Amino acid sequence: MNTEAQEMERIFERPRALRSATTHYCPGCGHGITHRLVAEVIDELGIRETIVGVAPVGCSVLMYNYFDIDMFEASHGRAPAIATGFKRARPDLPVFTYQGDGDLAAIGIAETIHAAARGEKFTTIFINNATYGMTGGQMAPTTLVGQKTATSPTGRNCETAGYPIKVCEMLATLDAPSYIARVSVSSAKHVLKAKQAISKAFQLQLKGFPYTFVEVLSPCPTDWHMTPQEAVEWLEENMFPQYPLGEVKAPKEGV
Amino acid sequence: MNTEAQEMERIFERPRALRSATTHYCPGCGHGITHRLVAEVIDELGIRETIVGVAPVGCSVLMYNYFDIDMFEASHGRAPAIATGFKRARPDLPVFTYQGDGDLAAIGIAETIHAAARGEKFTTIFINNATYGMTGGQMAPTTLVGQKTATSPTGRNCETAGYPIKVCEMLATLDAPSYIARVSVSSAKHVLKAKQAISKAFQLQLKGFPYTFVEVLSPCPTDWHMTPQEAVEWLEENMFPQYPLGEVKAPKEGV
Amino acid sequence: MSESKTQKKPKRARIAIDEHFCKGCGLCVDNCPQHIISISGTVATSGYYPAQCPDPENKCTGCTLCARICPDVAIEVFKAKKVDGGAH
Amino acid sequence: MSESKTQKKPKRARIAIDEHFCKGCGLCVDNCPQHIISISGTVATSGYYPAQCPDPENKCTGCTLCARICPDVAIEVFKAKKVDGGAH
Amino acid sequence: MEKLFMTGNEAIAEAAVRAGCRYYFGYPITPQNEIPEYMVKRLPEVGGVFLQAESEIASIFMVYGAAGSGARVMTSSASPGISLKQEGISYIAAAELPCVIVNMMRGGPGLGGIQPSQSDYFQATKGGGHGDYHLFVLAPATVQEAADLCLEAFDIADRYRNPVMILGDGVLGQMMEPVSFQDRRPAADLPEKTWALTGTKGRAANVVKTLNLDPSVLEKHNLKLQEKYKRMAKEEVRVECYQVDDAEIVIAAYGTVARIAKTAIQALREKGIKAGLVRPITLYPFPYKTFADIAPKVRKILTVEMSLGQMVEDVRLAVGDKTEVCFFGRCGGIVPGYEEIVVEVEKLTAKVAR
Amino acid sequence: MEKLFMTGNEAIAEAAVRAGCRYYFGYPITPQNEIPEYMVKRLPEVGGVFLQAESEIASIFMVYGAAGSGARVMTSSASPGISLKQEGISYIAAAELPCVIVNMMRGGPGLGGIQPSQSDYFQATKGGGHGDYHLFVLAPATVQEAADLCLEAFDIADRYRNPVMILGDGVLGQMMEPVSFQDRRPAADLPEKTWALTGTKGRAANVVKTLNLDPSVLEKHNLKLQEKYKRMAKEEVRVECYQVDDAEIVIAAYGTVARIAKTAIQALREKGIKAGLVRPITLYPFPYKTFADIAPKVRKILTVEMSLGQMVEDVRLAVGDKTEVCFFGRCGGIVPGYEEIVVEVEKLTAKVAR
Amino acid sequence: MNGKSIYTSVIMAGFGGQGLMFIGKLLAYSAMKRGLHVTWIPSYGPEMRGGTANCTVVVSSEPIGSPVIQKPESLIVMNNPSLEAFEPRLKAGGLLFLNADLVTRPATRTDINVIALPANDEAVRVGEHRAANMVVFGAYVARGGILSRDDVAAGLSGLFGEKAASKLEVNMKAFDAGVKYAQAAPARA
Amino acid sequence: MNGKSIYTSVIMAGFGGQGLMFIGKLLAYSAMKRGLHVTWIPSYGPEMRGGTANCTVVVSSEPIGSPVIQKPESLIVMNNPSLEAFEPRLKAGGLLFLNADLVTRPATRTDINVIALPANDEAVRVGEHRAANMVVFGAYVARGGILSRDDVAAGLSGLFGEKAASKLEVNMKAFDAGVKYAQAAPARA
Ligand SMILES: Cc1ncc(C[n+]2csc(CCOP(=O)(O)OP(=O)(O)O)c2C)c(N)n1
Ligand SMILES: Cc1ncc(C[n+]2csc(CCOP(=O)(O)OP(=O)(O)O)c2C)c(N)n1
Ligand code: SF4
Ligand code: SF4
Ligand code: SF4
Ligand code: SF4
Ligand code: SF4
Ligand code: SF4
Ligand SMILES: [Mg+2]
Ligand SMILES: [Mg+2]
Repeated sequence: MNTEAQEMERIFERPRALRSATTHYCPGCGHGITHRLVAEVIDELGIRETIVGVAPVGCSVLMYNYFDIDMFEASHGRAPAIATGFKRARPDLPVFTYQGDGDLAAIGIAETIHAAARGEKFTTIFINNATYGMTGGQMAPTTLVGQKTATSPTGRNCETAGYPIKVCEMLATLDAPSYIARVSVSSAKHVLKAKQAISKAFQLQLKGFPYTFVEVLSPCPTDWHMTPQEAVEWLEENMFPQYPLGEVKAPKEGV
Repeated sequence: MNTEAQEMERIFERPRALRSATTHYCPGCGHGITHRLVAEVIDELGIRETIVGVAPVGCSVLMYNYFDIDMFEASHGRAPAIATGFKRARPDLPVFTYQGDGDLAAIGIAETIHAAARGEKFTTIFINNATYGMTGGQMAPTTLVGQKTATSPTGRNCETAGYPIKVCEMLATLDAPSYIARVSVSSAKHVLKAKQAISKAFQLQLKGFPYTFVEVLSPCPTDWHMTPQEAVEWLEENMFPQYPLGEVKAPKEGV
Repeated sequence: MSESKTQKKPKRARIAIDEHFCKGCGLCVDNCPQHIISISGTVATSGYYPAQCPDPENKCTGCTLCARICPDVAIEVFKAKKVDGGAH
Repeated sequence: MSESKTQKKPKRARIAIDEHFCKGCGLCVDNCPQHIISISGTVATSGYYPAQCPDPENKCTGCTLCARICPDVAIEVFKAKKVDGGAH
Repeated sequence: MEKLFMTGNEAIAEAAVRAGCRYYFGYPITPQNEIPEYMVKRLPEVGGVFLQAESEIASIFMVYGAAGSGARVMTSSASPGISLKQEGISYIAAAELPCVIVNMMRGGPGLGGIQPSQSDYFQATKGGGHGDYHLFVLAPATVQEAADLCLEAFDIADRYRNPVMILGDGVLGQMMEPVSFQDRRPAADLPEKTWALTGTKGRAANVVKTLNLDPSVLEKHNLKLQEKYKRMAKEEVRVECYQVDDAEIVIAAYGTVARIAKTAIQALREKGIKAGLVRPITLYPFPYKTFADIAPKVRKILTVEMSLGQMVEDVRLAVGDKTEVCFFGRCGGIVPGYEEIVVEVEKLTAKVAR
Repeated sequence: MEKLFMTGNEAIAEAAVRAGCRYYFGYPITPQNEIPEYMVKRLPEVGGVFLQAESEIASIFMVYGAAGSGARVMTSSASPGISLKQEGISYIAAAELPCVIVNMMRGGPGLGGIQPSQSDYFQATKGGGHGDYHLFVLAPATVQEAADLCLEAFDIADRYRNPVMILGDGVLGQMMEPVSFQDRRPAADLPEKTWALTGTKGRAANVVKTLNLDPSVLEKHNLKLQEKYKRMAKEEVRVECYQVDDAEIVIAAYGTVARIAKTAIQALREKGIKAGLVRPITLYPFPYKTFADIAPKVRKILTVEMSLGQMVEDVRLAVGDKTEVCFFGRCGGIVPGYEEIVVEVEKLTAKVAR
Repeated sequence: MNGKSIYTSVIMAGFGGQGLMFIGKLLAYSAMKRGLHVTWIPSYGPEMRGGTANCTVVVSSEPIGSPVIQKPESLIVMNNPSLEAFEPRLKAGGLLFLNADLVTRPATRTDINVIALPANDEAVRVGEHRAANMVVFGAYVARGGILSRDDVAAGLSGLFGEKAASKLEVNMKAFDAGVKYAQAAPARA
Repeated sequence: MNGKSIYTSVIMAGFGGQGLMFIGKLLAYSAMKRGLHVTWIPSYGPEMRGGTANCTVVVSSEPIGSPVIQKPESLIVMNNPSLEAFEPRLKAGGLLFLNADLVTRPATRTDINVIALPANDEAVRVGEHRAANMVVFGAYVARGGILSRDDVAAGLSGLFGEKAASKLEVNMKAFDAGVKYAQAAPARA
């Protein structure tokens, strides 16, 4: 082993921007994967000592315990307003918000749309897990039609509860955002693409491009009442058709 | 004259749903025209005694003084929530909200999007006059780039204040709304089309179709600091290119 | 402007402008295809200079466009009844 | 499964799973193209049954896919250094 | 009557349904999620509607809309969510729309924590929103009382055309206790809702509104509201006095803390200390008179709250200089043990003895 | 110093800029629109940023964000808009972020009216948001004082890491008066903002947050806040006493009403009635001691407010049973004339004479 | 209040755009430059739409209590609705200045002094039809006795800034016309 | 409190999914059916994610003060973190019930009575591996002395409803195993 170790080099390790801390996330939760991707991008872009993040209220409310960067904790839904206030005061620092679908698409949709419409120069990472994870799995604006949740116990009924909101497509009707993409963390293959998108969003921000946005389809095994394996399968089978992956908007010029 | 009068019949008069009251609107204000259109449609559909309206906070806050129908006064931006609460309790009655662009597109954008996403069965009349009329002409989310207002005294700067929101196009990314159209009241010709759209929206509602929405491009001579004539000209010249008229979404089946 | 055009026709239609409601915005003036509405030079009790439509040449067609653009519902439009062999 | 395939190769790469972080979600198991990760039958101090990758047949390619899907950053990946004529 | 075993949240929801509430609008927040999760199943059974709103703000204005139809309607939330409803609550109070609002308080300020607290007393009783208005505020201490008061809350709301708040905390909401329900119809003598919006058929148009640009009209409206609050104070004050008659020291406490105080009082009496409890059940209108009457007879009043001192101001307003009012509080989600209260009272009585 | 002629709104805006405020976030509402409309022109001149937010909620959280950077920042609104900020205010207080919030009060509740009022006193001083927190509340009575207090407000905010509210009304905001500005730098002894978010370079990461899931930690945080409020009460109470020394009757009033009361006092003294005024300048911390000290020396205290009775509770808390506390109020946008106050005092002194 | 001290209050009311806010500010500003205490407060809010606009000015040698005045000592009225609204509030014995060109009905009270002047005509006569406000202001200042002509001229140039010397001139002409008118006109008791 | 009256408090803690909430409810519900006052309160909120879940039950012949108990009289513990968290809070002389199959470290206090039982094994033995909670509950009831076996059986069928007779049976088997164990096991003083 000893000799072997000498010959081996570590090609994958915990990013510097992530503390060596056990998260409170459930086994198989997409928050953990996305955290790591964001942290890797921060490392790769060398911005750990300048970036400021805004945590949402949702399962990831404690993300400042995991990221070794300066962070705000927002109130539920208001991360974009906080990021706006901060970025206006410190346009020299990179800023991102990290928000769940309840946080961003329900209570905070106004703040998101207006930050996007103004072209605020921060990046938003949007965790779409089709439910309110933290409060015990209630219906989110992104919950699929027919999906059972604590507040749609017989499945989301489109007659009374309407249809899921496609946030990327909605934001793409605005002029200001420079980058809008939807990715998934349901498999290693998708994780690689997700990281590319996140990296592109941050890079564009660093170049001064306005509002960049990455939606991450993310499993919530606990509130979907599934095993992690079932959860990723369910995600790909059911969320992919409703939420097509890919770049919805990107600057003409490549990065 | 007397004999002449006997031979003449009145082919245009004040609709029954409008009280015989002088409005507080400025000369040439589009609110007055749109009020009349809504009232005419109410008359024509015979729903004056069943319909319930929701007034916004904005120049038209006192519209219940002009309409002879049951009405709510909303808080700023919350008309869609009020209409939702009411319509859920009384699905048998036709309901509409009437909202300005500050009311609907700024403070109330969340309530609008979610009522639309749920497919609430009421009609929204959206007065886009590219400014906050009531509070003295501040910048609205619909203010054009370069337009001078009290809070964009050198003209809306897209670098710092972003771009106008195209509400119809944004709502059209949602599945539930059945009818979304943009009209103008800048000339008699456009007024005729505006009325058709408003009528269609109400008719669809009466047939049980979900969320119907008509955006009305409307002059605000006072806060645009123009004569009524200049205002309608400015509207057609500047707002038409930014806000294309027409039906953005309509049911396949004709009404 | 030609002789024939200004020749007086029988009154097919007319409008009534209610000075109490009119705010003198002038939109009717611009929207009348017959160009027969103008703004009066006399202030009304409302404080506004109301529109007027004397129409001495009976040009009004009863197209209602003035009324449809009027933000203050100040205009009523009357049209001659079609003379048919009816009850009158 | 054929003889040749199971034949032991030199260790090109390996992973290290940190039991302290692993929550036994099994996503690495599903994402390893070599199918060499499994869930252990022994509970860890965390209360979870962690993943393990004994890889006796040295199948690990160091593709890092397991690590990339791991929600708990429990996996490190090591790869044999390319032997070149360099300074070592 | 059959005893059911329910959480306070569920009991409130069930009581609301039995009181004729048919519309519920809310947004999830701990520790009251059992209310919406009960309602989503229960309301359809009785032809009612459950709707999860996009936010607390939307919820409270959905309540405004449904209440304007004359229906019985309710929303619930917890501290931060209730803060978001303040504008709406002020509007509902101004428009005199009857409805019931539940606040299952948790530790604040800010996001704070999710454990039980009573630190929204000021907000509930003095008006967290703008303007001279008041909620009617009920503070149940047991699951049974939560059910009973919720049944009444809808009548009170209708009688006074005023929003009623049920002010509980995480303990009350999460705890299961035995509970039985009376079937209760709306009181027979409630005023007809002639102001409700139902379409104008056969009558002049109704308007539900709060704007009065003419200050003299707005002042008149405010004076009318004030009259109503006085009427409530005259007719509706509820308070429980427990072992007060011979008490030398009285504990003032409401809700969860009051039940803990009772245990403390039992323990104190076993030690020979004559303690009693005054428990306001209506926090607004506040039982000023009960405290004022008791004040000259007791040596001290100890207000105990799961906050750092809020109701204590009302107690002091009630008693003036007639007795000393002391305070003991825990906060941030800590529920005081009865032992702590005992110690606190002993300290005070020791000083008295000196 | 040169006298400028400005509205209260403008004076506050200019003072803020001179105090080093570089960021303003707000949403239009009458009667304070002159603040944003001044700021949109003025801030770019000094390298600052004006941003009209999409709502009051967004504004207050933009303030949270900018304040978290360590910058001096301000927002302003009027009653309904301030209600919408309550959740954010509770967060800012919890996170201990310094900032200045202006409320130019108008008649409530609900949409109410747009004319001057003082009916948000409870909201401002007791905490309209959830949890045990307090704003530092300043109540200027003149345009000059508005400017002066605004200059100080930013220092106070920084010193205590606490949001400061300037509580005015439509009169103060709309009125023009002569005003002169000192140039004032931040006080030299302000604590360094080591907690600000600036990127982690050269130090451990900072977090601006309000959540403490562990109740004992949250309680500790609350006790720390409470300590701070006590410190404020010790160090920062401001109050003006006017003709109080020989007064038999004292008027308690703040802001606009206080200046009207001064005219009333002059008129009363001309009639031989010895009236005085105690004018709280800080509403929180409230000058309890001033009132307590004065109470035994006067026959009555008449609290006058443009509300139906809010500050009167603090006055009563201050004086206990030591003197009678009466109340006179107008509301809904009506500004009382000094003549009315004179009549009211005469009524009270007549009763005293009996 | 007492003999030597100065105290006066005036409400100025008319349609928006008639320049009443301006002459109110001019009065206050000029008095401030004289070292007096002043307050100026406008009507505000949506009632301005199409309706009347008004402002209240108080000038005093002592700090001013209320800037909001129930019963002003003087009243300047530039349209009918304003006369309707404010005539009843004028102090008994107070001065009412009317622009007779726009106010078409007479004042009804008999316990006040009315100075009615054709301000529009006078303004046109001096060559600036928009200066009717200055004509009435001239009359007010002439009868008010607090400001001198120089005070007003100084105030005007302070408000206008340097560049507007011509504007200043025509406005002062209108002012003078008002002064003359007031001195000539018999005040109806 | 006094001799004849009943009062007992217990905290039950372990991982989510181990059925501790359920046996807590079962205890309270069965006692309620006996006419006693009961409260049951769970831990709640996000700390449940991956961490421990617990509930507190109080049973009393008198109305119950606090449902939140600082120092419970008994403690049921089903995993290591729960032992860590709650052992210090057990009343001196109290009863600690441990699922020895999952709690791998011994209790440290010496002033309490520990009943450790291999609940998982026993559950497997009776044919329902998920019924370890009922095994421990059996031990608790046997030592707690408030409920009879019939009370528990009645409570169980009340909570399960009619349809689950078979479920009832295997659960009572597990319960009985626990009872037996408790009666046999020497309590460490
Ligand atoms: C104002 C307010 N409303 C509600 C809540 C309760 N709450 C906390 S997180 C949350 C939703 C979380 O869902 P989401 O944003 O989708 O994040 P996830 O947990 O799924 O990652 C809610 C409703 C709150 N803390 N504050
Ligand atoms: C909560 C709240 N915020 C702000 C206001 C002030 N306000 C009243 S109307 C209005 C905007 C009106 O603009 P818009 O909605 O476009 O209507 P318009 O007057 O142009 O028809 C604002 C900001 C208010 N009344 N309440
Ligand atoms: S509840 Fe869902 S989103 Fe939250 S930590 Fe668990 S798996 Fe992740
Ligand atoms: S301000 Fe504009 S929108 Fe308002 S009434 Fe006047 S013209 Fe109409
Ligand atoms: S009806 Fe037609 S023709 Fe007649 S006045 Fe009106 S617009 Fe002109
Ligand atoms: S459009 Fe109407 S209000 Fe305007 S001038 Fe013509 S009649 Fe008058
Ligand atoms: S690095 Fe690749 S081959 Fe090796 S264990 Fe991980 S997934 Fe399997
Ligand atoms: S993916 Fe990570 S947490 Fe999940 S089993 Fe594998 S190593 Fe453990
Ligand atoms: Mg989610
Ligand atoms: Mg508008």
